[in-house]
Amino acid sequence: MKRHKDLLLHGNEACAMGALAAGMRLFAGYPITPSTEIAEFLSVELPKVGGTFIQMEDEISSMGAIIGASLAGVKSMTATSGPGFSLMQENLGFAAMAEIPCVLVNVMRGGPSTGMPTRPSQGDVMQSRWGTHGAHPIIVLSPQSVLECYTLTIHAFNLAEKYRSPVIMLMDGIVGHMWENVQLPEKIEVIDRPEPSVPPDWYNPYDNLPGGEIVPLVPFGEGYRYHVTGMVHDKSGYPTLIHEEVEQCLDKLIYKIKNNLHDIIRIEEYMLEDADICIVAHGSVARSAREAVNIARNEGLKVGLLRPITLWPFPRFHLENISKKVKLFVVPEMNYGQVYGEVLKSCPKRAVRVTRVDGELVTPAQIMEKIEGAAL
Amino acid sequence: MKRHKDLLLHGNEACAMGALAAGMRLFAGYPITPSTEIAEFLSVELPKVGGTFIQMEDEISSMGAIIGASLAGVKSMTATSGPGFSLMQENLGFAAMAEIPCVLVNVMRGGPSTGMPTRPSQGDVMQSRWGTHGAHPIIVLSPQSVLECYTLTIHAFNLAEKYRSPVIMLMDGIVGHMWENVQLPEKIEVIDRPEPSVPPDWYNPYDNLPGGEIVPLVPFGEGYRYHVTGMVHDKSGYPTLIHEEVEQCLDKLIYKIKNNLHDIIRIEEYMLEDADICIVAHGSVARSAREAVNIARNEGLKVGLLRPITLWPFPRFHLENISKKVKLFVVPEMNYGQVYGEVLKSCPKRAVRVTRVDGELVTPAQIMEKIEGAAL
Amino acid sequence: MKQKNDDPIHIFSRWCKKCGICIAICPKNVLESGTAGYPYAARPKDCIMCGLCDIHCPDYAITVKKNSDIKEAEHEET
Amino acid sequence: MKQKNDDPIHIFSRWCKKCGICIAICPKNVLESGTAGYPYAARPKDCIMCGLCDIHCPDYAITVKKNSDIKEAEHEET
Amino acid sequence: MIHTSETMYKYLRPDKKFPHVWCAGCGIGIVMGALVRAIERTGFTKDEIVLVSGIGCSGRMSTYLDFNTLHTTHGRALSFATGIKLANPELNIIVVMGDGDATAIGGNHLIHTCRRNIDLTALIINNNIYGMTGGQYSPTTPMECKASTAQYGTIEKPFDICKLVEACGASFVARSTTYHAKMLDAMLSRAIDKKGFSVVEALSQCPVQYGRRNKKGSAVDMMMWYKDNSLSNPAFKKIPPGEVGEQFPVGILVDLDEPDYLERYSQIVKKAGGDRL
Amino acid sequence: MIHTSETMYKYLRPDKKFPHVWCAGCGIGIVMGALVRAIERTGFTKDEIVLVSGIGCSGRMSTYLDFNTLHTTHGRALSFATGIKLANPELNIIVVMGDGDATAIGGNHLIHTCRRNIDLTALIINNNIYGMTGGQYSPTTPMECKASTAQYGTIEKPFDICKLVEACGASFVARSTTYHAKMLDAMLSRAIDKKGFSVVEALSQCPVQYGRRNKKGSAVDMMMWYKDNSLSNPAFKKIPPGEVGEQFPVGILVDLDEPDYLERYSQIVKKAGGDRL
Amino acid sequence: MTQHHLCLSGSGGQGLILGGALLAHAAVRDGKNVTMTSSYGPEARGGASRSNLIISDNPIDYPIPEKMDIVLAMNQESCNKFVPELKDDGILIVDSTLVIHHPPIKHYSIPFTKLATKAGVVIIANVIALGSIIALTDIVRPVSLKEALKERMRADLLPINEKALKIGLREGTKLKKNIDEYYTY
Amino acid sequence: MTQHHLCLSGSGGQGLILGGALLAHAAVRDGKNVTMTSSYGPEARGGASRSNLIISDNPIDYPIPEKMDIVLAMNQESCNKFVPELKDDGILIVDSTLVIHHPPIKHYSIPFTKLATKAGVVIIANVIALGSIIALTDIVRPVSLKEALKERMRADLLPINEKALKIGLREGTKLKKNIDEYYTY
Ligand SMILES: Cc1ncc(C[n+]2csc(CCOP(=O)(O)OP(=O)(O)O)c2C)c(N)n1
Ligand SMILES: Cc1ncc(C[n+]2csc(CCOP(=O)(O)OP(=O)(O)O)c2C)c(N)n1
Ligand code: SF4
Ligand code: SF4
Ligand code: SF4
Ligand code: SF4
Repeated sequence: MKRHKDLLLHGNEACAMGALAAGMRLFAGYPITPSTEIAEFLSVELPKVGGTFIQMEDEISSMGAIIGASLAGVKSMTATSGPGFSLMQENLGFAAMAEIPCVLVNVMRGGPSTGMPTRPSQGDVMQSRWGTHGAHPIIVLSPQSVLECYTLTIHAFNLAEKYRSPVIMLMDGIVGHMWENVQLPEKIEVIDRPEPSVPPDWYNPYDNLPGGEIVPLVPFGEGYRYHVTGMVHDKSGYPTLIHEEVEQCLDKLIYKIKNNLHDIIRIEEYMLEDADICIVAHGSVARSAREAVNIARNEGLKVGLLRPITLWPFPRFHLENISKKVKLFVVPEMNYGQVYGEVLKSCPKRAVRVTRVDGELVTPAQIMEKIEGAAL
Repeated sequence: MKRHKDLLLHGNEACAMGALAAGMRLFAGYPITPSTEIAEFLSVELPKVGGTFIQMEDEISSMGAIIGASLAGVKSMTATSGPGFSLMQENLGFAAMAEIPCVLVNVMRGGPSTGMPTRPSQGDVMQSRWGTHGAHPIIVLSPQSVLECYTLTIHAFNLAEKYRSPVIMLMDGIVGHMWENVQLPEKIEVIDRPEPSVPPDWYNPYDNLPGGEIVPLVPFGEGYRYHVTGMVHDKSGYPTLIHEEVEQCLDKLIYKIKNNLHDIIRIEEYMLEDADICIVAHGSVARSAREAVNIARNEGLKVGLLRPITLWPFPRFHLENISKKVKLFVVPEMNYGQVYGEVLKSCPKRAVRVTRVDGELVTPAQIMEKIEGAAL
Repeated sequence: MKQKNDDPIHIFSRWCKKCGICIAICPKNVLESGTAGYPYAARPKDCIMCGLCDIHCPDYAITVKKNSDIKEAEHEET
Repeated sequence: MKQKNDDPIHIFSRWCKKCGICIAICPKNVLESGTAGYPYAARPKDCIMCGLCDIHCPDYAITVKKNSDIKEAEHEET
Repeated sequence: MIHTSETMYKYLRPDKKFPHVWCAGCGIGIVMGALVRAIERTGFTKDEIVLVSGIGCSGRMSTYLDFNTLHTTHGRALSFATGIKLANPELNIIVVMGDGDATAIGGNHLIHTCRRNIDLTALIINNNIYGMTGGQYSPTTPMECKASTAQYGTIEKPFDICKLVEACGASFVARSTTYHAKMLDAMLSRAIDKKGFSVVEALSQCPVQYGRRNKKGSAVDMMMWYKDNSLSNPAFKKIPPGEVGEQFPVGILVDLDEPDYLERYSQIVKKAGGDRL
Repeated sequence: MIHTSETMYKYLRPDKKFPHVWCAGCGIGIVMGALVRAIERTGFTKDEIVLVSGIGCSGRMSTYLDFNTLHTTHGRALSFATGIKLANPELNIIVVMGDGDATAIGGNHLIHTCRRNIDLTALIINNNIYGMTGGQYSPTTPMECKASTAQYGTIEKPFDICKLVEACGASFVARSTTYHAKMLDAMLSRAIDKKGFSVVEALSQCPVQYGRRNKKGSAVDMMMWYKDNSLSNPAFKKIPPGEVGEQFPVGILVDLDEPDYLERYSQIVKKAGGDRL
Repeated sequence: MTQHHLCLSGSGGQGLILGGALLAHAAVRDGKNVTMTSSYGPEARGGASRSNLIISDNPIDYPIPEKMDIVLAMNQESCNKFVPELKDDGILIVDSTLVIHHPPIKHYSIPFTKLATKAGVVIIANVIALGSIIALTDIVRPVSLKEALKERMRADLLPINEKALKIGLREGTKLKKNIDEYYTY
Repeated sequence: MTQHHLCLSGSGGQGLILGGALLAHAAVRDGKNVTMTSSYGPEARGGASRSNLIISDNPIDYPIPEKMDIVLAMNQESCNKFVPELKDDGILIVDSTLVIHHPPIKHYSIPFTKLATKAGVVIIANVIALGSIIALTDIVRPVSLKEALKERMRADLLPINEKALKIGLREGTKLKKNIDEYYTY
């Protein structure tokens, strides 16, 4: 490894660079610690590539603006933290319902409420899944390093376009605010919005295509006039209350994710082959966990790590497979146990949690304590 | 039963009447279907009792205003539906963090997004728990009838005052918009804010008292000057980043609920003594479920019903107890399976769901289908 | 409610909601309310083709035109 | 930076952030910046007790008063 | 003369949604007619027009017209529209909002869009009430009116929408009414052609939720009230204050020449050495 | 003369939070001094005062003063304050907000509080920037200024806060600066005594996030700039438009006599036959 | 039979929700259990607005009637739409003023709207219909509906509505007696 | 030893975050793995702002240094606060201009601020300190730090910072050689 070719990047900066690499050309946001560097970086860089940076009056309008931009055919993004994420929930639900690709970065800080703005947390894991009313499926990614802030942001845009869905980059405050050496990949895959395969008159933006194929979203202004609404709609986009159409509209949101779990879900396994104990951890906590695995292995304990990179949809089936082999799950988090709740759904009797909410990263020692406690 | 003494009430009206009976004297809200009748009713009735009705510019300010009113010593409430509930999440988190009693009514309509404004749903169950950033514990009640719209609203205010917490009345659109005969209880229990037990200089509004006793919230203006913030705070209310104080502040939010589960959680059991199959249902769906139980019993099937009246904290321990006796849980809901997810945490292998999202109530027949399918 | 084919006023009653605006707005008192409440041209000869009923009908249920009308209009406006 | 007890100007340097506003705002040029950057009354005799430094100090680190001052002030203001 | 109904048939979406959802006599249909005439006059093709609307009776307009249409969340139409415009400056964007949509929940977006001078056309249909949700008072309901949440009469000073947006910096501000339907389409075509943020307030009767409760008579009576109380702006300005009563000015109230946001942004791109698509 | 520092010691909370969090030379401390002098002058006891603040550097003020204090969510201070006032009209409520807090995310609450004329005193500390989050431009940052999100200069017309609230119906509007600290306390005590919604805009230097980036010099230089560019309102009005440049008026700009919301609401209670506590 | 399932339907302005509430109220006065749900919002403005009632001697669990014992259709659209919900032996009652195409099933036709117009105001057609339903089905006692009117109606509107009730009762009774005259297939 | 844990601390305006980034950047140029976290926000305005670094030959998992090999304290408050994080054999380096009370442990004192003022501007004290750290510990190569300066500094500020680096290196080297002169307990 020629590390001296590496760049030294800040997590937020890497995320913004990833967005640019993915072709994001409109950013709308409202400053909030600890996400602000993303906006600051892009306010400088977007004009250089002819893109648009706009600082909106609040988070609600930021979310609205990126949906609008995406409808006009431009990849768009916003970035925020907890309080702003709460405010974006209504429009986030709109994006999900109307199937508008876009990326929302939430750099998590200590909550609830104003909480601890400068302290990291993983407190918004459940909110990222359930924060809007009348829940909808969503894709949420969790990077563990500055490099992943870059690569997963690109991935987020790809998933957004591929599945016509908002995608959330859920970064904990450590990953977002860390500096780290990274070697940017030389080749990246960028998925752009596909061309429609039918002429305007045949176009139904919300059609249920056979085999679950997803209808390409044609940008406004290209001759495919159609209607977009947050109401339950039929295949052409008009509001409907007809039972079958309602079900089709809502089921499709579920199935476009569910039918593609293999493509959407990314996980990392570390030393799990022969493990008795499986740590489940994501984001910066996964780094503590990996260190804990190493320590444990040194002590002769058979410990491994499952790292959900895709947090939602949650890799339940991976977990269930692993649960057939391991005796215990240890779930360390910078919250009171949110991923832990998901683990419970697979293995209620064999999971313990390690929680930390004081604004510091869970340490390997804390994890080891639980492991050693269990191993006895 | 002398039913002809009954009143014929609309669910929303009963909720508003319950609030008045509980001593609510300030309502701030923003109209939204299907909750608006609550505001309309109170705009007429509150002035009659010298209370305040104000229609705010949006849901964010409505939630802000009721928190302010409560701090000034007046029981306060707002009512909304999905889109408004999403907008209230940030300030709801503030109320939880600053421990301000207040009641928020969400009459659920079909979602996500604008969805189906005039169609009922139970789509906000998980949002009511996890909708704000940096999750916090919360109390959520679900009435099944117009009578309960009245009685549980009173209960909601009592819990709010007792536990210094926002309480959510999560009504599905059926219960909220149904007319039904009700016999209002002649005597009701109303818990008012207790007087402080210490003089001003000794008062710490966020103290951790021995035995988990909750410090009374003294209204602004009564000589107990203190600071209220949404930031993580020490016992006197000032922002802090000291690890132990942070933990105390956040842990207390959890423990004041957790230590009082027996008092907070209400459930109803129906024909569960000898049941093989337990239906878990709340709100109007519980009525379908009760009818299904009756049908099933007629067919000789041993089916019973567990109805969580308190949705959050979820009655997990009741469920676990029942799970020792029954073979299967059937969870019908007007969503894709939110309570179902909670049931999974106790009994992942023995739960099935009945979902309905087209804006109609789950029918007893739908539930029976699952029961009969399982019974074979 | 019958309309002769050469009447300039065409009423599409499937869309009409019987609000009465056209009747009230007509400066020449051409329209009247029929028995089921639908407007009809009681005095079509008086029509001066001002189009006020047309542009004020909230439901686009009333059209004022002669055959040659549309082309003229385009000329006039552009 | 020493202050005589009869100086009307009292500087509480623990709170002072050395912004220099008091020095600039004094119409009589009474204050000066000391070696560590803290202001001190270089010409206390010139002080006319206008209090401008006092009300413009963002950190409440400077007080202008004589012994009898507070009572007089109260009289003046109410 | 553009024939509304004839013209309408060119622009209405060809499906079974007619007659539309609006109540008998509701002014929104008249406003929609004026909008279509205005667009027809500007000569833009359907593909070049984007119609963004909020939520409310007025907001339903986007469903009916054969443009690129977007029915947003309540109050947020201008935010979505801002995103569209910045992403594709070629598109002509018309934003239809109710008074509640634009000035209650959406008030902040309105004032900031004015300030930024984003090149959009806002059509605010002011019926003095929340129509869709059943007649609650809005920020434009006059004092002492009845509403479903103001059975004893309203006690809040209403906004003068035109004054508000003027104070916030809108480039073009005009007001018309459903009675002045022709003037309305003239104002709208001016507004659409205008570079910069334009606001057209269309006073529109809601006979059902506002009129009935406030004994304003039929839809026709309400339109006649508009006729009787409106004045041209110069005439209005001559009325001594104190004698204004219920009268209000119609016509163009503001028409400024200022660079719009995108023009200024292109300077930024230049400074940064970038190339704007 | 009220001695600020002496007076401050009576009102500052007796704990170890001093010196306060604001940067050296930051004007917020001067404004806080003026506020305390104003309150001292009104004669209200500490218990009768409620200080509500938003989030930002300015918002931190509520932590320091020994009143009933409430540090709300960003932009929402006026909503919380409205609830307090309506629940207990006896309390005197002062709402401290930054310019971003009050006019960006909180803009809607500001304009509606004006419209309703709720009897609150809003103190808007305008430092032309988002201080707390590190110097992003705010709705009051002048054109072509630099900010951490506007390295190429801002392109949005700033709000004139006083004009905005005047247009929305505030009862009392005044402006002062940290240079005019004495005038500021006079304005504030007038505002607190005023029945109805009062807004006092305090121009306040942020030498760190705004000044440094825009080469405005030291805190002292920035205050001198206030001195040099401010005029009394009558004097300001005499300047021919076009020659205004950077000058701005200070002093009382609006002072109306109108019933406030609660006065009107008590009429409602009477109509309903109720009894107001 | 202890449970009656009813549907009152018509167009938005015809007062079917108030009608349902009156009927429900009367049923409560009779000591019955009642649930009523109804359509609302902009959908209810158009041609097919409805109230659904269950009136029962026993507590009501599932609150939505599924197969109707009685359907009242006050206009054509709702007649078309809701007739399929009728039980095989259910009773269809139509406003013959506005329902022109009779569905090919047993039904009672009464010109409620015409009767209302004749009585002075069209808006009381709903109460006339209630009167007829009661007369035809005995679902609630007339005196209870009268009480309901008293308790729910604005005082100035009470007399005309009481008159409407009377007309409805009379027409219903007539029909019940002269079944051949009205009862059509 | 493959991992170095460092803490650069001082007050808000002293440029410790930039300092950390420069050091990290230099380490990357040396082919090392680096993580750096730092305090920010209003808390970092006051007396105790910090950057924490790990510099390592191997990939870094847990990214937060726990026990420090090196603590740089540029003012008294941070000295008091962060010394407890030092390893038993860790190296404390203090700015003797501003750190008056020496903690009772081994440490190097260098008057960074005074040196900076003498060199022309106080703000280069951070880079002087970096120079000395490098000279004392060999944690990164001086040439790499020079590169880092070039890549991260605005061109007009480069010369003065290069000068600062030189001063720092010189002072550090002096100290290393004349250990008795500076090395105090
Ligand atoms: C966040 C949110 N709050 C409330 C509503 C409910 N709602 C729908 S339309 C509307 C107001 C309609 O009034 P207006 O904007 O004046 O339009 P109109 O219907 O009168 O044309 C309201 C409050 C909503 N859909 N979303
Ligand atoms: C909902 C939300 N969005 C954003 C923030 C982040 N934030 C905190 S203070 C602030 C702005 C501060 O600027 P201003 O209100 O002008 O006050 P100042 O700090 O300049 O006094 C922002 C954007 C937040 N706390 N909450
Ligand atoms: S204006 Fe239109 S809807 Fe109204 S009556 Fe005339 S034709 Fe019918
Ligand atoms: S104004 Fe205050 S803080 Fe500034 S130098 Fe003078 S005493 Fe110190
Ligand atoms: S409620 Fe009012 S605004 Fe809405 S459609 Fe009916 S008349 Fe028009
Ligand atoms: S950042 Fe600006 S506003 Fe905030 S404390 Fe510092 S100088 Fe004051």
